[in-house]
Amino acid sequence: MSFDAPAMDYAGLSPVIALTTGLVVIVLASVFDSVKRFGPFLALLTFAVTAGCLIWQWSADIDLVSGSLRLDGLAATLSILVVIAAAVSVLLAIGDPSETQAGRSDWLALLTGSVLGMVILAQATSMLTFFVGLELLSIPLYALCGTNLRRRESLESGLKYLIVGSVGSATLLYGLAMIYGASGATGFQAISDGLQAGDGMLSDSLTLVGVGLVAVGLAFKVSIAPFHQWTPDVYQGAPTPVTAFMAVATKAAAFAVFIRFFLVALGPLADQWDVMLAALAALSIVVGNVGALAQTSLKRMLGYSGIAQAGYMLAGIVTATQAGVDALVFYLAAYVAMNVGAFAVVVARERQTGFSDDISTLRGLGREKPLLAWPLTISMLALAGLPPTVGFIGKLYLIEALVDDDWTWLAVMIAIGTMISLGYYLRVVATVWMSPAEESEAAAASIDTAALPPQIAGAQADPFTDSRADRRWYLVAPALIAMAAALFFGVIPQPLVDFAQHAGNALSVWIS
Amino acid sequence: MDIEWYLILSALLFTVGFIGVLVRRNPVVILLCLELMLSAGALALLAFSRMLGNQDGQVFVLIVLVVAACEVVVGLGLVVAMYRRRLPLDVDEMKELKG
Amino acid sequence: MLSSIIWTPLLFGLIGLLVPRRFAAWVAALGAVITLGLSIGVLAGFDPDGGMQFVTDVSWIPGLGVDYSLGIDGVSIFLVMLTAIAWIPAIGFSALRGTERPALFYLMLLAGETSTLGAFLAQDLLLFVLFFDLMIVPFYFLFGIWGRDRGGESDPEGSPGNGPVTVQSATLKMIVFTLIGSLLMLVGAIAAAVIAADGGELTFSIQTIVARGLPEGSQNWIFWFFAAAFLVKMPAFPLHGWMPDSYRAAPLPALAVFSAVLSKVGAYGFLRVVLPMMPDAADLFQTTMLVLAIASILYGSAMAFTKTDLRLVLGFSSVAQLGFITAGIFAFNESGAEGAVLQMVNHGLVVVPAFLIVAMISERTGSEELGPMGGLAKKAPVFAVIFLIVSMATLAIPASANFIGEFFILNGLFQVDAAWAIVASVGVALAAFYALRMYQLTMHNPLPDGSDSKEISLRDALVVIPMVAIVVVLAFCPQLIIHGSEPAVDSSIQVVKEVAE
Amino acid sequence: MTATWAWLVLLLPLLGSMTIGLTFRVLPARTAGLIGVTAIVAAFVCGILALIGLQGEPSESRHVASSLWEYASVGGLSIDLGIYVDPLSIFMVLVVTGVSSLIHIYSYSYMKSDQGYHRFFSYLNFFVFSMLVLVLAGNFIMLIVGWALVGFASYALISYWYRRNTATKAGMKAFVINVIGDIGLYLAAILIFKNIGSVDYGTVFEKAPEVFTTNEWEIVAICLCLLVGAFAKSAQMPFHTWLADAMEGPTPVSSLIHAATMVTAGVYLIARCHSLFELAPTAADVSAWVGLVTLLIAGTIAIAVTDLKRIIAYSTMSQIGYMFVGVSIGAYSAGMFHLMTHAFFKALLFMAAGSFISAMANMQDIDRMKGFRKAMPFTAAMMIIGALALSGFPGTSGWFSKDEIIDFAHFRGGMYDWMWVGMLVGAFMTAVYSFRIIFRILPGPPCEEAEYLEEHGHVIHGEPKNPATGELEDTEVGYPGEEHHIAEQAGGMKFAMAVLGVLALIAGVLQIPGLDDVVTKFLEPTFENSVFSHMHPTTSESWIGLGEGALISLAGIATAWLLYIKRPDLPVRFRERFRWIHTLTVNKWYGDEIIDFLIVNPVKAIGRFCNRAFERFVIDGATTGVAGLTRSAGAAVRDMQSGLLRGYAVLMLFGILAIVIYFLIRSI
Repeated sequence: MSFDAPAMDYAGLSPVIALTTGLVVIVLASVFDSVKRFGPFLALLTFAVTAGCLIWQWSADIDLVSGSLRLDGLAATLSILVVIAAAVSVLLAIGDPSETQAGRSDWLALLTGSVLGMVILAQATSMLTFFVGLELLSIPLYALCGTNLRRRESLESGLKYLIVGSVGSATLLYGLAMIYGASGATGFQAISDGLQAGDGMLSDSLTLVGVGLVAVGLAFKVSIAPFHQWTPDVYQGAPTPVTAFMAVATKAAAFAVFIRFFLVALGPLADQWDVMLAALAALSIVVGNVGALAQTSLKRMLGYSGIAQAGYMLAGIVTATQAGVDALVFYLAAYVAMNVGAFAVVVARERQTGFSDDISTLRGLGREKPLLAWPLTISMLALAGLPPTVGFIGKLYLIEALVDDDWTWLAVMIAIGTMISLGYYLRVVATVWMSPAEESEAAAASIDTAALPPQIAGAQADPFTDSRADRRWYLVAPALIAMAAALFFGVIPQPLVDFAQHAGNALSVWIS
Repeated sequence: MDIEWYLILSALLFTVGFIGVLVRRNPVVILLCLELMLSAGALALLAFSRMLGNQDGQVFVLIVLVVAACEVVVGLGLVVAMYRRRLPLDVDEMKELKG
Repeated sequence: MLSSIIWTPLLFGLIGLLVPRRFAAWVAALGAVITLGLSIGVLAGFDPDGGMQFVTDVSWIPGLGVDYSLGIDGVSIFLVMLTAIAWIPAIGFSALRGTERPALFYLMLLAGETSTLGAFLAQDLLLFVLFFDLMIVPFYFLFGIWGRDRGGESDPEGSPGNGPVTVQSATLKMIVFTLIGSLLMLVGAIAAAVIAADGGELTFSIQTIVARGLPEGSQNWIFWFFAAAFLVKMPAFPLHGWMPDSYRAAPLPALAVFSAVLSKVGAYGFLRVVLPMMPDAADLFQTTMLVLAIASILYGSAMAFTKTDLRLVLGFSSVAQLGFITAGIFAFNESGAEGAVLQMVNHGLVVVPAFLIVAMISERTGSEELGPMGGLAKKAPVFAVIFLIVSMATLAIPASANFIGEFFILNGLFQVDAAWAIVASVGVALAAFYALRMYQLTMHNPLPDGSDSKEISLRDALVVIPMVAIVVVLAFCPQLIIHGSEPAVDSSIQVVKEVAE
Repeated sequence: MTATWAWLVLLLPLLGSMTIGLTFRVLPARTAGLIGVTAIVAAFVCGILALIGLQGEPSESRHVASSLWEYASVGGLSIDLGIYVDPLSIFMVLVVTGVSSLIHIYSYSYMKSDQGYHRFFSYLNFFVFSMLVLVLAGNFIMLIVGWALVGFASYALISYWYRRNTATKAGMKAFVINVIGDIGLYLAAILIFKNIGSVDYGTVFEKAPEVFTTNEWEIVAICLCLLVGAFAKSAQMPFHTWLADAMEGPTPVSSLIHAATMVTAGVYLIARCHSLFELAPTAADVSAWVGLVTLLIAGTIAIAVTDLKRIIAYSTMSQIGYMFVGVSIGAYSAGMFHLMTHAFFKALLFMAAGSFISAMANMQDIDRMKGFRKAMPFTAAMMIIGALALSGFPGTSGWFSKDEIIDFAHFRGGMYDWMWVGMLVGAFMTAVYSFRIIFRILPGPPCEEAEYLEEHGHVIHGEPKNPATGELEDTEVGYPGEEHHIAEQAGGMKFAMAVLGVLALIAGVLQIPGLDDVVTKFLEPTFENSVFSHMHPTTSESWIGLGEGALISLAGIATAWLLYIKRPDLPVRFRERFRWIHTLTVNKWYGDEIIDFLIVNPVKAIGRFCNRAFERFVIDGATTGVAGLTRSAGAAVRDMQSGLLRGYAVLMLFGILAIVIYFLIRSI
């Protein structure tokens, strides 16, 4: 009996392999104390190798594992974004209480696992890999959210995320089952063929309910209203490095599969679902923006802002055109730069002020700590979509795609949402630059004493506060690089446009 | 027997699970209910698989079972962590984060 | 050449960050002067009949069809000159007094100049929108960081006056209002290009879009998207809600250029973009726009003579003046449009010294409220005369170039319908009242206790007198501007004129 | 050559003004005064040279247009920086520069102790420049420029003592009313351009008869718009209220601007545009009737009020009313002649009044003045000459000029006979109020101030008070110092008054009916094309008219003598008997109040409404409303975010149900 080994394209699988290897090494390293402290370097190395593999396979356009995965432009671009976000959060986690309490290697292993899930998700072209990737992404994240064991909020957010997330997963699964039933297939291309071949399948209630449930599951992952409610709570409760990772990477990976599933598998049904997605997008834009208005917690505000931003991005899928996908990917890339800048500053500021992410901790920042103030300012301007930042070009791209496909009303919604969003983004800028610093000086002074080594300041001092956090390279460098990127791509956006179009071109077979 | 009955059963399971999530306060019970919801999906997959006569659905179900187990493990881990910090095991008490 | 005009200010602003703090101001001033020099160079080589000149056109974001396309014609050249001129006193005034955090201040101020120049020179619709949006950002910081909170002031007649204003709320209001318009304009701009391309190659070149033309139905809504942006920026009644608070909170040198130049971008946009691109809609909504313009004139004037805060008097007088300019543009004839262009320049030139004078007045009296002021002319005849000239130019006394501008606008309006001109001319009388009131209540009447009548200092004179001199020179030969801009203005309104007929 | 002289006429006062203005820190006060005087006298000389040049031309081409450069030109509307010299403008140039020269000389002494000496002469020279721009303008835009600049100069000089609240208020009033007049001219110019396609005098007057038919609405509209400008500038009803308040300015200013020159600009305008007005007889009649009403009402007020300068101001209004009637009914040269003689005697009256007021330590009330005959004999004599000329005493210049107008109205007959009657009544009142002044302040026992002057040889030192309100004032800036000057002691003042006195007496010889008619002949080239140019009463008719005038004048003087010398109780009894008449007239027929009620208060109310109600509730309300709406939406979103898991699950359930139902509906 001859064994017919399936053909494996190891080059195509190299990113997944690199991540898996890295994961194993990190887990093993936790056994040896002497290697333990190099955990972050191992993780960074893993991500660097993964990124290297992705770049190596940049122009690949191949099906892998008998059509369960597909490494193409879309997968490559979004995986790169995920890896970048992961690398940044490794840096941000250095010295973070969550990392220390959970055990550095375990924390990093969870992170790497989640990244692996995301990379798989970005490549998924079958329901199986879709579901596996999604769960591989989510489950470590649930755990990561709860890693700051000392803080009640951290545990609360982990459990909340887990429960609500599982409801979402179950809904998604149920929807997948229905689509499977309707199309008789699990591969995306096969689903599409099945739906087109089947008699009346395109408007069958089974199919459509399945589409709806899948949409709910995905909307949940990318935090689209009304499935958004976990977002602010989890963003606020989770350790900030985790939030930073989650905010950016989850969106990137989930949008990758969102694009693929809806445009490839459900492409024939585009006329059925576009209005629903448009309505969800509009709702998110409104809910996210108004919800963020009066928040005092920065992370919570960024959570709501994430809901709104997800709404903008979803608009790219609504168009079901290549331009829409390009715009979405462009916006995601921009979103990475904008959010990394913001979260890096939040992390630094948290460490300085005894883990408060209240907006008032930013008072007088512009005068005293320009290295934190500028990245935060540029991030906020970019999120608000003001020139000369990449945020403006991102919105421009989205609006252009929308108007081009006759979705002008949705473009106007984006415009309206942006106006509302100024109310909270600029509040941060105003606090940084336009509020007197006296109070924050006093606050900083009191914290500085608290931040002294325990033998002087007493037992109650928090061992994780770090009065010099604004000068730690691993916090400041990501912030500055993100700021530079936000400005650079705001002035010279073409490289990023090419990047985004690389993703869009991968789908050119399926969409116009 | 028609496939409808299987689907109705799975829908019932899904509903029961959802209602459980809605009404129960103990996180452990809620985890159980989540299992129910996932099982509902699994049942539907199985039914369709049989109806369609291909194996994809059944493979899918296997994976779903594994995933469900993982989910519960992480969930229980968090519950234990809360218990060790002597936090109430009641989802209604988990409202530090809101607004 | 045009690129160097645009980017020189920003470059010097950045250099200012690197040099020691006390040189920052002089680097900035040097940058502004070089910009003016370059602008004069362009003016020297400018041919009024040559259409679009000094064209730069390189692909910027090919993926989106956006080009970095610059050009200058008779309409923009004088606004560029105005910009280049107006920034010098604003910088000089601050430089000679010193500001907090100078490097940042001048960086923002010069970034503002760069973006304003960009808006005047952009020939690509999206580039225009980008610069239009960009303008507000540095001013947001300027107003926010160097502005100050204002307490509530009671009206001398006993009724509640101006409420308290915080810098934060004022700047937020300003930027939200402005962006309401400009984001809609972004949508409108993209829609215009997409619809004009009609499946062909997408380009945002203003000239191409104009040449391709837009269908009448689309013009109607795109028109309002653009109009919203421009009317808010000016500001025009009833979209001026952001103006009073921002004006009260802003630092005066920045406010001077803001009021003088940025408000003109809106009017310029009508002339450059709206009329050529959407002639049918412009014709359709001519009456509406004229009603808005006239309402701005009357409302602005009425507010200007009731307000007691000097900044608000000037602010609302700008509303009225911009009303005249809008009315002139929407008269759709040479006289109105040319008058509008002339008036844009004149108003800009007058407003800069006016706001700087307000700064000097408040130094002398410790207040910007007209109620308790007076008598400042006592020991300051030169100061008084400078302010008198500025006030007279503000009220467009005949013999000032402002008069010629206003007269042409009225003449243009009259050709549309006598009623417009007659109602608008009420604004002329009211202008006399509020401008003179402003002058009298500060300079004349007895000097109250606590005020110090001090002659204008040399450093202030150095800044203000050149501006006043330009106003005076223009009074003798407004034809300089008219001659240079007439062919371009004619071509801007050519299409709409044909439609209107 | 004529044009060059004319440009020089314009240039010299401007130069004078600029020189004084720019060098005020270094130049001694007297030098500045000398520069001012010299500039105007030189302009007068240039004016004469221009006249000589012009007279050298043949009568049919006796007009010169010249332009420096293109001022502004758009879409066919081409405006040159140009002048137009013809007999009419030269006539005005000579009157303006001539009287100005004398008043400058007068001011040189009168303002001696004033601290703002430089400012005064700079303004005064600037005024003369503006007035010359007005009369020499070559097109309607330049006319508007001059028109507005004299308004500005008038404002600056009314508010000259700017520390006085009354002075600044008066300045504001004058300026705003004048701007309203300017707007009339704007609209007229626009209408003219619309119909004729040009604003140049030459073209407009030439083409007007071709373009318009008589009394076509457009030409009537043009003329009415022009009249708005003319009425405002010349203080005719209902734009007259500013003139009396304008007496807040220093007396030389009242004399020059508010008596001799600027306020007569309206007359000049109508004469200049006579070819338009002849096409619009309706508008001309409006103008004539307004002039008539003004002259009568102003006459009654002048009899009632007691402020010396205001009496003369109302008399000015009244006399300008005559001129308006004159130029409106076609008596162009008579109107212009009256303009000239009025400039002489009214300037003289003001100068004399200024002298008295100085002697009274700034008191202007004639009730307080008495017995100055001996203390100030020269001034008294000049005052009497002025009053005689004003009341049209036979032989004086006023007799010839005023009665020529009155006579022309009678000559035209018909409706104009009513005007004739009205003007005769007016002439009677003129004589009464002129001599009311004389009989009140000259004869009788000297009052305290007059006695002091007589005894000590210099003026009494009074507290610096605001004559209008009686408030004490500081003297630091611009206020006349304690050392007041009177004509009795200052050579310059004496000289100016003497010259004007002589002119007021004898200028009539220029225009003796049937004998010389110098003015008529000189102005003939300008009014050649007029339908009235060859219509005038015969010599004998004219002399009959002059006889009537003489009688009326004498009767008026006699009445004044009766009322104020012989039976001083009569006016008192009259006042008590007919209190309402007195109240009405002494309150100036409530002109200010009516205008306040009709225009000023509504405008202010609208302003207040905008500020307090509209801005707050509508504009701010809309802003805060929208912001509040957004904010409450935010609050709703946050409230929903209760932190309770089951709440989240419920919302998810609703979301799922909504989507499922949506698709189920679609699938059906």
